[in-house]
Amino acid sequence: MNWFKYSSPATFYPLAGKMAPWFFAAAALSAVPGLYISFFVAPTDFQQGESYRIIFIHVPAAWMSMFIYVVMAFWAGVGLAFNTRLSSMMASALAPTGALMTFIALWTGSLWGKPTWGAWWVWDARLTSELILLFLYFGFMALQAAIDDPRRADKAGAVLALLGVVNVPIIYFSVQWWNTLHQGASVSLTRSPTMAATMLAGMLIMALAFWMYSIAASLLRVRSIILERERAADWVREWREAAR
Amino acid sequence: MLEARELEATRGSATLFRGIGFALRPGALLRVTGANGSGKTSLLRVLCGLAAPSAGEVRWNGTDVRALREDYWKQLAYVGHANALKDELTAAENLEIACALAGLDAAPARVQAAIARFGLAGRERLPVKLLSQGQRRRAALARLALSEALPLWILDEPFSALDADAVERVQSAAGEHLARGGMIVLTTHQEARIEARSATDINLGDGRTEARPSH
Amino acid sequence: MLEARELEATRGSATLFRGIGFALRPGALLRVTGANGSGKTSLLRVLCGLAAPSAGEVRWNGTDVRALREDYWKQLAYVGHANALKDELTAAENLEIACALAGLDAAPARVQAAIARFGLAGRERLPVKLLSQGQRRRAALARLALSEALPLWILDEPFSALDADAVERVQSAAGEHLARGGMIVLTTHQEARIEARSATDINLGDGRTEARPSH
Amino acid sequence: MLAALRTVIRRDLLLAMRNKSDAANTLLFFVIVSSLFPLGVGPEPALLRTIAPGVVWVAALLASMLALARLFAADYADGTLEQLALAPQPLAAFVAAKILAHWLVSGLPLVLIAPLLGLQFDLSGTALLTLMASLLIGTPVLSLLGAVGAALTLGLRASGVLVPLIVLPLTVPVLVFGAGAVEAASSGLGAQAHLSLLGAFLLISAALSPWAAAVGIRIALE
Amino acid sequence: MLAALRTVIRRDLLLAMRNKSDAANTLLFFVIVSSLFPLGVGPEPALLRTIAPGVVWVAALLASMLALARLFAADYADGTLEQLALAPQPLAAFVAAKILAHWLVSGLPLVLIAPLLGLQFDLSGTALLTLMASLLIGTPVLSLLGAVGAALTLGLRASGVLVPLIVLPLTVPVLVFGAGAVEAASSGLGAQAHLSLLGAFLLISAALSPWAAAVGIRIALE
Amino acid sequence: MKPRHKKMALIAGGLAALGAAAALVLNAFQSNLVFFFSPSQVMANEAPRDRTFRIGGLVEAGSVKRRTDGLTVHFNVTDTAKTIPVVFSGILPDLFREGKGVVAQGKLGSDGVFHATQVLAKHDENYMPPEAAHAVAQAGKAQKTVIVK
Ligand code: HEM
Ligand SMILES: Nc1ncnc2c1ncn2[C@@H]1O[C@H](COP(=O)(O)OP(=O)(O)OP(=O)(O)O)[C@@H](O)[C@H]1O
Ligand SMILES: Nc1ncnc2c1ncn2[C@@H]1O[C@H](COP(=O)(O)OP(=O)(O)OP(=O)(O)O)[C@@H](O)[C@H]1O
Ligand SMILES: [Mg+2]
Ligand SMILES: [Mg+2]
Repeated sequence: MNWFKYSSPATFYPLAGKMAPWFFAAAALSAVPGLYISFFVAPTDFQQGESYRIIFIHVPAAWMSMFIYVVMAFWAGVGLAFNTRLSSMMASALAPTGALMTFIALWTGSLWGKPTWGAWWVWDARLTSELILLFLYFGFMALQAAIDDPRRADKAGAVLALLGVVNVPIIYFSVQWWNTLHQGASVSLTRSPTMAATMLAGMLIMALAFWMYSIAASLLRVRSIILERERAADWVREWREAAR
Repeated sequence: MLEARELEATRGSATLFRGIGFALRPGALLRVTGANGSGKTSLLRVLCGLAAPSAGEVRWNGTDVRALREDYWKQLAYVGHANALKDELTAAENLEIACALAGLDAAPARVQAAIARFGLAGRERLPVKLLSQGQRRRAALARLALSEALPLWILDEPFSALDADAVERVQSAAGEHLARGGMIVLTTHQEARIEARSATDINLGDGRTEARPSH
Repeated sequence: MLEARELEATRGSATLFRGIGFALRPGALLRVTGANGSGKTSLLRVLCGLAAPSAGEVRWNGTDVRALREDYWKQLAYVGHANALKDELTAAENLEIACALAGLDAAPARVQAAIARFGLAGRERLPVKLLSQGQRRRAALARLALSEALPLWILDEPFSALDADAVERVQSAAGEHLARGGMIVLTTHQEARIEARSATDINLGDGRTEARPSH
Repeated sequence: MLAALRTVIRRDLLLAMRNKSDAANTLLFFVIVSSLFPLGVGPEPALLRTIAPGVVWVAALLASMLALARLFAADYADGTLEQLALAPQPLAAFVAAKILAHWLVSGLPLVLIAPLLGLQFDLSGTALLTLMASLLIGTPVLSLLGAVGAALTLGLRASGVLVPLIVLPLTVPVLVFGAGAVEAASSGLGAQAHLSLLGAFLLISAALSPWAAAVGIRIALE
Repeated sequence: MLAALRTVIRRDLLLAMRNKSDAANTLLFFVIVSSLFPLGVGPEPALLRTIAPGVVWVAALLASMLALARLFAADYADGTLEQLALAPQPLAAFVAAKILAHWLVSGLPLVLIAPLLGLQFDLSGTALLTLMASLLIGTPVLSLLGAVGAALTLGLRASGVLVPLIVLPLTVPVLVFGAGAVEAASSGLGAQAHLSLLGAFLLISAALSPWAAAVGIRIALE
Repeated sequence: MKPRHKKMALIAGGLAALGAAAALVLNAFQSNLVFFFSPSQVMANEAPRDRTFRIGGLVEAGSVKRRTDGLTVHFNVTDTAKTIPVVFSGILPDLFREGKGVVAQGKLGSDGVFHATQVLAKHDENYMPPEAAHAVAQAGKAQKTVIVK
């Protein structure tokens, strides 16, 4: 299979159109059992009671918020270095989903903070760096929106996205480097999880659902970006005419 | 030697020009003509290496200028639509700085001579912002009088805003440069009377392209 | 009728011109010529009432324009060195707004005609910042095609950055304006071939002033 | 004349639409600055609640000042201002129209989002309402005064920093009474006195600023 | 190459001299903003002492951000930046030189005057020294990061508000540790940790920013 | 210098800067950059005097006493090495329990009592059903490691 074939917007457009429904389906298919486990199967927590169930939204969203930023910066960097249009479009398409995930993480986190910590918000390192992540997403989107020439927008956004990557490890390790009010990691690659198996299962399945949703949403968005950017290209015109 | 091969530039969905090619040898002049908006400025920026062409390449002595970068720019004097003058400084100060940045010798006597040559004597003490439109253009072009050592000059509408006297001065400076083996690419809507051993015109017309030698 | 009496302008310690006087009647053209920096722009700004002369006065139908203010400006179309275009808007939007502000009729059809007349057809959807230098100048001048109702046009270097075709268009618009009894004051370094019943030249030379009728 | 004014307003709104980011950015700047303070000052909630009105108001002041600094700059640089000065309507009217358009685009959104920021700082319901009211009356004053500053510094290289410098001293009373209103409300005293003072400022500055700004512009154009 | 850099620095200093107001204004803005807070927040001395480091640092941040937003704007508008991009030296080196000149003109004065402001807020001797030290290390970081923002938004109409938007998130750590240093010092804890973190930021941003800004400029010029 | 050497020098310079930065960061993390201080740090005078700061640790078992007004609470915060008495009047978070983590913000009085203005619960990263927790607690009596299935 020739992968380079799909690095052209014209060929990727229909491919993305075909893949998006599958990812949406995967998201739905994992969200249903995920939510079921989260709310009906997983046991109450010994210290937090029922309120801990926010974890099933909070943690997947928080993970995705960081992951999407890294992926976005990666594609933006590829676009900057190799002048490949499609990768830059991917980066622009990921940003709103990333910002949404960040917002959800912040929002569910502070909803959760009130019953558990006794405060909606504290300025500890984890919370602050996550807030900065949201602003970085906003900065990226605002910068791209302010530039008319899409090629310039791609490149300028890429520089910003790459600079902002330093924030991601800071978010992740903040709970180790500083003593924060936010808890440390319950799930890590180096240790066995400190979480009951059903809870962990629910969380991981929900994470899968969030992941699939993010891919599907970004594919849809990249499609509309492709259409907008390439509206003058022959293939779009032909495609439009065929659709008519 | 400056060569262009199959240059193409697009803006938005429009192709400004396509298949532009030429070879410019020492002592030769290339005049880019064409209607307003035909792509002359865009072509010159591609030749400078400021913008990337959408197809084709520009070579300096056989190497792509986008790869040469600083090594190419060392040889190049570019005067664009904008004058690149600092409003707060005098013409002499502006010249000195521009030359220092381009790595040219900017001894005070030479700067004075350049200023006089472009008819700005008597305005030495004025900051550029007080000069008239045409005087500013003269100050920008005075840099050429200090750029004998740079083989390639690229000039975008050098004559705009100039009066007849100033046009004459620029033409003679250009003629001398060609005579000592320099190369010049320029655009202009006016007629330029520049002494040149060999002169080529490229007419960008309305996006359609034709290159023909005029001598 | 536009009259100037004993106008004098100084900049810093220098006197740009002194004792300039003329009377411009309907259908007449006044060409202000002179070397770069001789004071043409300064004179035009005085004639508009934007700047005050250091001596003398400008009268419109017998009254000082600095006293008339809005009543004078209502009759006046001024195109300066700067194009007065908003980069983000298209040429048509710019025109419409400029006309609405000047109290001119800016029906869409008229605006379209003005744009076509100045050779910008086909660029209607582009914001002005994407246009070339010359296309922008054309967009600024297109205002003239909608200003038939304003008796007095004051144009500072209207031909700068224009190609031959555009110069032709401006000249014909100016000729028509004069033919219907308008008045035009303009500066230019190029030769202007404008049909006029009566044309006067004022040469500001190098600060020394002479006014002589050319017909 | 009204038609011409409507044109100016429509044009400025159109320009803002073309450049959507403009309005959004003022807003975001406002939000970011209000969130910076807790970072610099430290996270004690009681302390934060005390300084909240002041911080939100200072942020509003800075945000509208920034946006204002260049109110006429673009029109000046591209020659449009010259054309406005030569138009058959009084320049002051155009200036007033420009200020109104500017406030609609960048002042009003601040007023609307302020309660959210206040919530973050844990302000009470009345305090929030008062915050909105004080901003609703106060931000137009900021726009009006800022316009004068922008006009006086037209064409100066340093205008970006000069405008705040000229205008901030004039806007101090607005800040004091604006923040004061909120404090009064949240300590249960009633903010009516503060708000009427703000209203007086609004009337005075609405009557004077457009003229002052127009004079400043004519001076810059000479 | 060094000669060319020296030329850029000399030119920018010369321009600043010709336009003395520029440097003075940043400074005055800094002073005014730090004095606004007591007005907005209220005059309680204990409260003021607590918020002093944060306020001074936020003011420094805003002041340098404002001055920076237009770091390359003039050079861009008049075509000088094009010439720099076509000069035989790497653009990043010019950018570094410009940043240095800018910091000398508008960052250093902030550092020097900060103790006076601190005195106003009744800070102790060690705290004042730490304030100066933290600003001395921190303001260059602000200049470096701000330059990237300025380069990325070159020529955009909205750049005045975009720059803070892009740059503030990156500068938040500087603010936190800068103000933190002063607080740590005045509570007798020793600011060494904070200052070394600031030093690390300085090194990293000095290594990366000029390149990023140069890339941004080339993108804008295309 | 040849261009290639120049490039090498630049890269070397950049690496050196990054290395120095890393050293500075490590140096910083060995010192006291914290959201809260432990009782041991407070006792060792590492916490600020005369101003608000946070202490964090576990609520000592059996130390919680409520005053009759129902709002004012006394308890001890311990990190097992050192203990500090805390007084707080206000609403405690639901998860405030003896033996669990807590972060309190306030000032250390001259009497050695920490006057808190805010009390936050700090929980750990363990999530398990109550029965499991019970089992763990039983096991924990025998051996100190926490095992979760
Ligand atoms: C606005 C407040 C909050 C923010 C911004 C926030 C942010 C984050 C982020 C970025 C992560 C992912 C990092 C990682 O995987 O280590 C995360 C993970 C997590 N957060 Fe939060 N959080 C907030 C509040 C809370 C609260 C109140 C709780 C619980 C009481 C909580 C519990 C968790 C848990 C259990 C994880 C998963 C840790 C892991 O296993 O890796 N968070 N949070
Ligand atoms: N996004 C775009 N879509 C379509 N056309 C564009 C776009 N951007 C620029 N253009 C066109 O590209 C051309 C740019 O031309 P350029 O500035 O090179 O012209 P020029 O030959 O130098 O003209 P002049 O003689 O007026 O200086 C213009 O015709 C302009 O209208
Ligand atoms: N402060 C000053 N002191 C001395 N001379 C000054 C001062 N300010 C401006 N000038 C001179 O005044 C003249 C202004 O001329 P103006 O702009 O009117 O010229 P112009 O005839 O329009 O020239 P151009 O053909 O170049 O457009 C210039 O010669 C300028 O050098
Ligand atoms: Mg051109
Ligand atoms: Mg002139």
